[in-house]
Formats: sequence, C-alpha cells, structure tokens
Amino acid sequence: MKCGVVTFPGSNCDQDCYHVLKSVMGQSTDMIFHKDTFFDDDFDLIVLPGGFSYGDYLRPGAIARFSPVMKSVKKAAKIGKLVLGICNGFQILVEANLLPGALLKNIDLKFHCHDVYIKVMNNDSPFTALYEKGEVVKMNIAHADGNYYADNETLDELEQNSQIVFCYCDERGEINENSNPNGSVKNIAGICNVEGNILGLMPHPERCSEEILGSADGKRIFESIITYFERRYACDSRN
Amino acid sequence: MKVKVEVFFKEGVLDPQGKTVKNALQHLGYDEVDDVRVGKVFTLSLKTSDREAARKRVAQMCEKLLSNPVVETYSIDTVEETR
Amino acid sequence: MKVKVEVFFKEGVLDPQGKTVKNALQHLGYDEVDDVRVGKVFTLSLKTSDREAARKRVAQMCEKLLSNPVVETYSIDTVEETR
Amino acid sequence: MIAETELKLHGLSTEEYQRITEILGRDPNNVELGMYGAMWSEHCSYKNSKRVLKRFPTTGKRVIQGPGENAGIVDIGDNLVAVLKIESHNHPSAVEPFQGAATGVGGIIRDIFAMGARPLALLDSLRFGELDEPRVKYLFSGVVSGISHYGNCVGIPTVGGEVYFDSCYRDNPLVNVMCVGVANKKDIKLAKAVGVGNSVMLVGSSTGRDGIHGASFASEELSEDSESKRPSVQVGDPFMEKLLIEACLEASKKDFVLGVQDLGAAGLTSACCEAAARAGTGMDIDISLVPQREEDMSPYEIMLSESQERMLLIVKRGYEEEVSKIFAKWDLHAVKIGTVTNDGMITVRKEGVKVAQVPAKSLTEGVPEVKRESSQPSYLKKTAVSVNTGINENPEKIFLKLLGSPNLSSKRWVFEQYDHRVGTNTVVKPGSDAAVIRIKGTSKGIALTTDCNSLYCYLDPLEGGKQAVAEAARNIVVTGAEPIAITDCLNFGNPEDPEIFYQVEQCVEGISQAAEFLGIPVVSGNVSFYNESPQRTIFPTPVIGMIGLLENINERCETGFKDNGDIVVLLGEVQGSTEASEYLRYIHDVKAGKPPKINLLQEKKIQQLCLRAVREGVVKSAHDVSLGGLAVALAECCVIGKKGFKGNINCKNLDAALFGESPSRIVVSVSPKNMETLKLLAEQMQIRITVIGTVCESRMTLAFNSSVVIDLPLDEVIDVYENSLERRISAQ
Ligand SMILES: Nc1ncnc2c1ncn2[C@@H]1O[C@H](COP(=O)(O)OP(=O)(O)O)[C@@H](O)[C@H]1O
Ligand SMILES: [Mg+2]
Repeated sequence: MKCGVVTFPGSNCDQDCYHVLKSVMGQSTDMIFHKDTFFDDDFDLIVLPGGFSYGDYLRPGAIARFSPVMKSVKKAAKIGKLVLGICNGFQILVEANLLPGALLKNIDLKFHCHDVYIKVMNNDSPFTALYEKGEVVKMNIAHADGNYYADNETLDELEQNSQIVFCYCDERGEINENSNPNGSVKNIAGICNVEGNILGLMPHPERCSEEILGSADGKRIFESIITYFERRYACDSRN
Repeated sequence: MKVKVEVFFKEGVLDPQGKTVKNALQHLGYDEVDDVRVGKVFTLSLKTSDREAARKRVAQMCEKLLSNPVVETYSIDTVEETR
Repeated sequence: MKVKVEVFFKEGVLDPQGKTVKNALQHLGYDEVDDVRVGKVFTLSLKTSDREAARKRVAQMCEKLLSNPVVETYSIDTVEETR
Repeated sequence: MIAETELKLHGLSTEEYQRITEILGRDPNNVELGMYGAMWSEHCSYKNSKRVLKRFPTTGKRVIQGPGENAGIVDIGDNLVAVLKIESHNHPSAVEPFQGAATGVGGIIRDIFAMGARPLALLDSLRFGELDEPRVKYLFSGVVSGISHYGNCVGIPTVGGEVYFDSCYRDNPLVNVMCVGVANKKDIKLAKAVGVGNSVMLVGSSTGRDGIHGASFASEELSEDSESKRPSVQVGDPFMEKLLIEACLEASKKDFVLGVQDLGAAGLTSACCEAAARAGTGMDIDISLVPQREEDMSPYEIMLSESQERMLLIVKRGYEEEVSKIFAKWDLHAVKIGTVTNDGMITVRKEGVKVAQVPAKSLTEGVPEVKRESSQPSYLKKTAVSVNTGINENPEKIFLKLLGSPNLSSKRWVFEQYDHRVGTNTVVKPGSDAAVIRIKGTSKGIALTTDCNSLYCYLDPLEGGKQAVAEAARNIVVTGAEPIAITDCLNFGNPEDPEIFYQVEQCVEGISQAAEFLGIPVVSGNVSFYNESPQRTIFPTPVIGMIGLLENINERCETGFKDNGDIVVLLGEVQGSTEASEYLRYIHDVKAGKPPKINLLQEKKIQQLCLRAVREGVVKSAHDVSLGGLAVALAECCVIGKKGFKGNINCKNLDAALFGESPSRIVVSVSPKNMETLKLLAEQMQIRITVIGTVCESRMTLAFNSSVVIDLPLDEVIDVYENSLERRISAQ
C-alpha cells in the first residue's frame, strides 16, 4: 500500500501521521506538498493531517481547500482511493464539500486537549473493519473547532446511509450530553461519504497508535486500511 | 474602492459566541441586552472604480471564500469610493 | 432596538487574519484586492427605546467588554428601531 | 548638551549619555540615541544584574553552549543536543494578557530554532493575584488562551509549567515561557555575523510600527499610564511563525547559511549588533530594503520596531538566491538588507545615505555597569518569627479545602487548553511532577519542569534559591531522569531598591550553591526586573527551568499509584514544618516563618536513591512532596493513579505531619516483593525510609498516630482535586 501525507502551510500533525504510517505500520509513505499535484494511481491512501492550515484564519480549512493538491485528492477519491481527514483534515474535507456539514467552534469556545471515548457506529468501512460494531475506544482530541453541525435533512441522510462512523460516548458507551466534548449534533465525532472511501474525524488516531503514548486504540484504523488494500490487491491479482 | 462585507450565522445555527457575550453583558449589569449575535466583518480595499462590477466580484468572493454557505449568510454592506 | 457594533484592530496593529485572507483572495485570481482587514461585528438587541441612551450604554459595553482598547477600536454602526 | 527629558524618553541617564559621546567622539543623532537607549535598557543589557549572574556555575561535561547565545546547549549523546531557554513576558501580559502571552511564546520559540534546533516542547510558569478578583480572572484566562492560541497553532506541545496565585502578583502577573528543542550536533547554528562581505538577510513578517520601546517598557515599573503605552503591545501571528520555523530549519541545514539570529527586544538594532559583536565584525545595512507594513516609517522606527516573527540570516555571499528559494517554498520573503563588514561598526543607511553609525560592541557591552547597593530587607525581621497555629478545625475539612485550593488543585483547566500531545512524543503528560518527551529514533527521553517556591524566596531568599533548584531536580529525578541543565528566569522588583537587590543576590547565591552541589549547570536564562506597582512588589521569583535525561525511556516512572497491595514508602523525614507553608498561607492567611532548611547532601542522596530505585525497577511510582505536604502528595498519587490508599503516620504534630513542608522527601510505591531491595538500597545510601501505608481500591484513609483523621471515597478526592479550579473560574 502506498500512502501520501499532505502538508498544507500550517499543518502540524503531518510528520506524526508520517511517523505512524512509515515507522509504526511499516508502509511506504511519502509527503505531498500542498502546491503539488499527483496522479490518480500514486497513492492508495491520502491523509489530510491535523494542524492549523493557514492559521485557521477565516475558518478552519476554508483556504486550504483551494490548494492545488486538493484537485488531485478529489480525483483520487472519485476512483475509490481512500482519503482520511484527521482534525484539521476533517475540517478541510467539509469545507471542500467532500463531506457534508460544517465544523463550528466548540460550544464552550475553548480548545480541548484530552482523551475521549468514542463508539464505533459503523464497522462496515475500509477504515473501521477491524473494530467491533458498538465498540468503545479511547482517543485524544485536540481542537477548538470540532462542533459538528448539519441540518436535519443532512442528518437524516447520514443516518440512513450509515455515514456516521464515530460518536463521542462515555466509558460505558452511553452517548449523552455529558460525553459530548464540543457540542456536536448527535455527538458525531467522525463521518464518511456515501461511498465510504472518505473518512473525516476529529480525534487523532495517529496519537493513539503506540502504547507508550497511552493508547493504541487508533492503530486499528490504519490496520483496517492495510487489510482492506491487502484484500483488494489479492482480488485484483486473482482476476 | 472600499467594500464592507458582513458574515453571520444563519438563523437556526447556534451562535455560542453570541450567547457568551450576552451572558457576560447581563452579568455586568446590562440587563437591557436581549440577544447578541456575533459575526465577522471584512473591509476590502479594491483597485477598481466600477461600483457595480466591484459588488459582483465581491459577491463571488463571498460565495467562494469569505462565507460558508452551509452555515452562514453574507451581506455586502457598503461600497464606498476612496478619495 | 438593534445596535450594530464593529470592532477592528487599530491602524498599525498587525492583522494576521486580514493578511492571510488577502493572500488567499489574490491567489484565487482576485488581483484587484489591495488590502483586507478582518473584524468582529456584534448585533445587540436591546430592550430600550431611547436611541441616545442606548448608544451611550453600548459605548460603555464596548469599552468594558466588546473591544480591547489596547489593540482595538470600535464603532457603533447603526442604531435601528425594531418594528 | 541634550535635555534630560529627551534622555528619559530613551531611558538613558546623563552618565550614560556622557559615555555615548565618549564612544562616538561626538553627540549621537536621534537614531543612534534610540539604539543605545534600547540596547542599554536593563532588559537588553543586564546592566544591573550582570555582575550577580557571574556567580552561576555554567560549565559541565555536557555543556556545549552556556549563557551568551540565544539559548543554552547541552550534549545528550548520540550526536544529539538539547537546546533550552526561558523568557519572561510579564509587562506585556499585564497590559494585554492574550497577545502579551502569545507573543511571549513566539519569542522564546525563535530563540530555539535560531540555533538550528527543532522546538519540541514548551512550558509556562505563571503567577497571578488571588482568583476571586474579576480582573485576575480576566488576566489568567487571557494569558492561558494566548498561550493556547499561539502554542497550539505552531504545533509545539505545551507539556508543563506551573500556576501560582498570591496577592503580591495582583498588579504584576508573571508569564515565563520555556522552550526546549533538539538538534543534530552538526546542525547547530550560532548567531554570529561571520565573514566580511557576506550577506545579511531579513526573513519573515514585514516591519511595522509595533512595539517600539518594548525593551524600555519592560525596564520600568508598571504605573497608571502603562495601559496607555499602546505601541508596546504587539499582535502575534503563529501561522507566520510556523512557516518561519519550517523555512529556517530547512535553511539551517545548508552550509551557506552561516548564522541565524531572531529579532526580539530592540528589534533590528539588537539582532544586528549582537550578531556582529559576537563575531567581532560589523554590519552595513540599508533600512530602505526592509519590507515595511506601514508607510513612511523613519529609520528610527525601523531600527527599533519589535514586530514579531522576523529572523536575521547571515548568508555566504552568492547564495542569496538559494536562500530566497527555500523561503519562497513557504511563501515567505528573504530580503538582503546589508553585508558583514570588518570595521566593527553598525552602519545604518537609508537609500545609501548614512543615518547612524556606532561600534557594535559598544551597544552590547559598552553600557556603564551599575553597581547596586544591597541591604537586608526590613520585613525579614517581622516575618522571621515562628508561628504556632495548631489545628482548629476538622483535619479532613482542612485537607479538602487545601486540595481544592487554587495553588494545590489540578491545573487541568489550564493544560487541557494546550495541545500537549502534538508531535506524538509526549510520554508523561502534564499533571505529573515533570513531563517526559521521547526522542524519536533513539531510546532516550527528556524530562522537563519549571519550579519556584516564591514564598520561600520571600521569607528567606538564600534558602528559597536553593530549594527552587532542589525541587526542580527532585521533579526530574522522580521520573527516572538525571538532571542535566538549568535555564532560569529571575523575576524581581526594582533593583534600584537595595532591599530588592539583596533578594536578587541572595537568590542567585542560593541557586548557585544548589546547582553546584547537585552538579547541574546553568546554561541560559533571562532577567525581569521592575515587577512592581506603586501598591505592591512581587515575591522574589527566580523560576528554575530544568531538563533531565533518560537514557532508556522504558525505565521511566510516574506519579500515580499502580496496584492494590503495593507498599507506600516515604523516602526522607516524616515530620514537616508548617512555617512558610502553603497550609499557613492559605488556611491561616499567614505569610511568615522560616522556610525549612535544606541539607544539600541529604537532598543529593535522596535523589540518588530515588533514581536508582526507579531505574532498577524497584519502585512502581514516585512523587515528590512539596506544597501542601504529605497528605496532599498522597492524594495526588491516588488521583493520578485512580487508586486508593490506607495508611498511618506517626509523628508529633498533626498539622505538621499532614500539611507540613520539608525538602528532600519523596513518596514511592513498591510491590511487597521488592521491599527488601528498597531497604537495602536505602541502607547503603544512609537514607531513612518509612512505610506509611498500602495502595488499595477506592478510599483514601489516613491515620495520625493510629487514629483516623482523613477517610474519604476516592471519587470525592478526585472530584475536589480535578474540578475545583474550573469551578472557581466559572463562578461569577
Ligand atoms: N539569569 C540568567 N542566567 C543565565 N544566563 C542568563 C540569564 N539571563 C540572561 N542570560 C543569558 O544572557 C544572554 C542574553 O539573554 P537575553 O537577552 O534574554 O537573550 P535574547 O536576546 O536571546 O532574548 C542569553 O544567552 C541568556 O542565556
Ligand atoms: Mg534571542
């Protein structure tokens, strides 16, 4: 599997994602600069990392979506490559209309950096196949604008198409107001597109992929992706 | 030419900043404050002299970049010729 | 009564947002954009009917809370009676 | 001769003016006067403190760069170095807490990457007045959001620091920020303008009128009209700083980039003369080449502007294009503004016409040193009484009050607003004694802390200085790291007051004695004087920033209790003293008494014992006992480990046993099978150890001479410790 991690001006988790993919997961991984474009087949997985692209001035993700690299990302997504947006990457995907809705300021207007519990709502996706459905996992959040918003119509669609992938919950898996760190509607922490090949989430799986950092629950996202491509390539070679 | 643009949340989208400011003002004793909405305002200085053309271009900028149509509305407030 | 307040960084104070938005607009091909300043705008709904009194109270609110006089200036833009 | 009022504007004395005319052999013009005024301010020249600072031990086998550069450098093996520095941004934060603190973060980061090191961690040491005042809340939350805004955006984790509240900081809060970076030894860049004919390039933000006279602003007391000194407050642009970090580190790797210097206080003036003076060269620059944000800026303004996010590069002649290319990648300009000369002069031109010319060294070293008088403060006679309070309330109630007090309760509300995990290196997160970050690609880790008990420094400056170092080192040691370097930030009142100067001398003496004895060199630091208002002066506050090295990060240890049945042992004396304690200050509102004396030999032995026990895996947790005494330390072990405790202390006085303070004490937990080993180790080192209890499931129960005095459900202890600060802040 070939992975690409995009660096926008102001990205600051790009090297963290690179580290996990390359050193922890042992995958062939390249950095992609925002001014560059790439061919559809260059990467199987493209990661839009966390950080503060363009300082989050104006709105998080609003300026980064116009980067040349985003044209390539869109094309790659169209032909079924996987796109993973983490935190600021999620915000960029939403601003670029690759995912529905918007990410607003946290309801208490504060930046939050701590662990949260999230529930896997959909394990029928290339990103989450190795989780159990309904499983509760621990991941770190670190954002000031993670308050997911969508109008009712969009929310209905998200639910009908099982596009809600992760929800904030408590240790026992209850999804309630107390376990919602930022005011997101329906405690949404991560969603995918209808086709299921684009995932955006606020928690940082790359910070939770090594026991020494306190949790390895996020690692299974990357393992799921690897498994997905192993199977796909196995199929391809059989055909 | 100077153009002023305002961007606010759509009705129906929660404005936590507005709520916080309202509470703070009431706490300071400004009980007459019923509601507060917080938005963004942009002053653009443009190298153009055509008022109408400027307005059109600015409307495009708003649609594309300055506002997020999913949650925000914009208004082009004033168009002022610079002396 | 509705009162609109605008708060901008003072002239001379760096406005990183404005600078970044300006660059972005120029990148998008809006070359006519010379300068951008970004500020905050507040719409206050007040339970008052006295225009002048309202303006005075709002000026106080600006000094105390809505703006930071060390780096920002405010202007009370419009005072509108609500129908 | 020039009018005294005009001199005052530049912060210069008549004697200093005299000196300038001697140096130049003529009267200085306005630009030159401005340059001397800024560079000869206390903030830039250390004219009041230089002599005292010489006392610090600054050498050691790991020291590669001691004081004198933008930051200190120590060798951490494997061809790697750690770079560290602390700096104050007190006065700007008093006037505009958000931007003041934010730009403080920006400034200290630039000192680190100027040396070619990637900044890996930030720490913030903060002090404010009492939290029940609305203005203090405003300052506190403003400072915290400013640090959060800047640090989070640039992507450097804020992994530690301290917050302390006392009325003495009401008008003059302290905001000290420390940054630590790591570099390959061969990539170190010094800020030297070497090689005649080489180019001087300016990179980063364009220059505006902001911050002119910032250096002199920091060198006088806060007063009524401080708020009106608007230009001193600058707005930070962390996005620009992030680009600057990436571009400068990329450039630093190139041989043709010979030196890098940040623009801090006194802006271009200071950057140029420091870089030239260090290399013994000169510089000829033309200010019309400086990218300007505002129109019609005068040479004076350009030379003294403190616009943020700018750096100066010394580039080998002929490679200017290459440098520009690197910066263009990040959408930044790199502009040549002049050349290195051999005449030792800083020559400033405007469109070719000379507007100032002064010897570089005279700006950095020429200031007539000020010899300050010192005399023992009269208040010490009043405070040096022993206070006997006795416990007049239910000890459990007092315990909960203390545990939930602003100085002792968890600072979670603060550090959860900081991204403390970006970089995926934070192995021990904020909330413990010292944070630990790993160094990818090695088995190493670095432990980091800032500490200072300023009440001790107030009541006994010498002892306070010693204990600041000892406490910092203890915090490092409990993680399993060996302390290797100190960076210090000396926050004091007006040094022209002999009683204040006495505090300075004594604190520095204390720091030096402890640093020498424990073998930890001071490699960088910062001085901040004039921290007072007409109403009050701060406690002497010499903040110690310290780093330690873990050769093998897997041998680290944390604060929290681990497993039921583990034995809890106190290394050191059981009995503390309530004098000068937080218990006395907070519960009895008494700031008096003599701080407990430290025995440096005992301290060293305890630290060695702890380090061995941690490294050899004998103990499962370790936590130093400081503010709040033994009861509070035990509660912290419980809360952080989410475990209960049941134990007994045999001692003379109840309040001294529970809440008394005393240096050289560490609480550890040991599995029963390792108890013998710990005893043996302790015997070898001649350290007294006492079993005080065991780890258990979900209650904290503490007896005093066998009668239970505290018996609380763990959940309640956790709630009080974790949430009290937040509750206090949101209470209107
Ligand atoms: N208290 C101190 N202890 C040790 N070194 C100090 C102290 N104060 C200043 N220094 C050293 O003096 C030099 C100048 O300090 P400073 O002006 O704060 O640096 P900068 O100009 O980079 O901000 C630095 O090398 C610093 O490490
Ligand atoms: Mg410096």
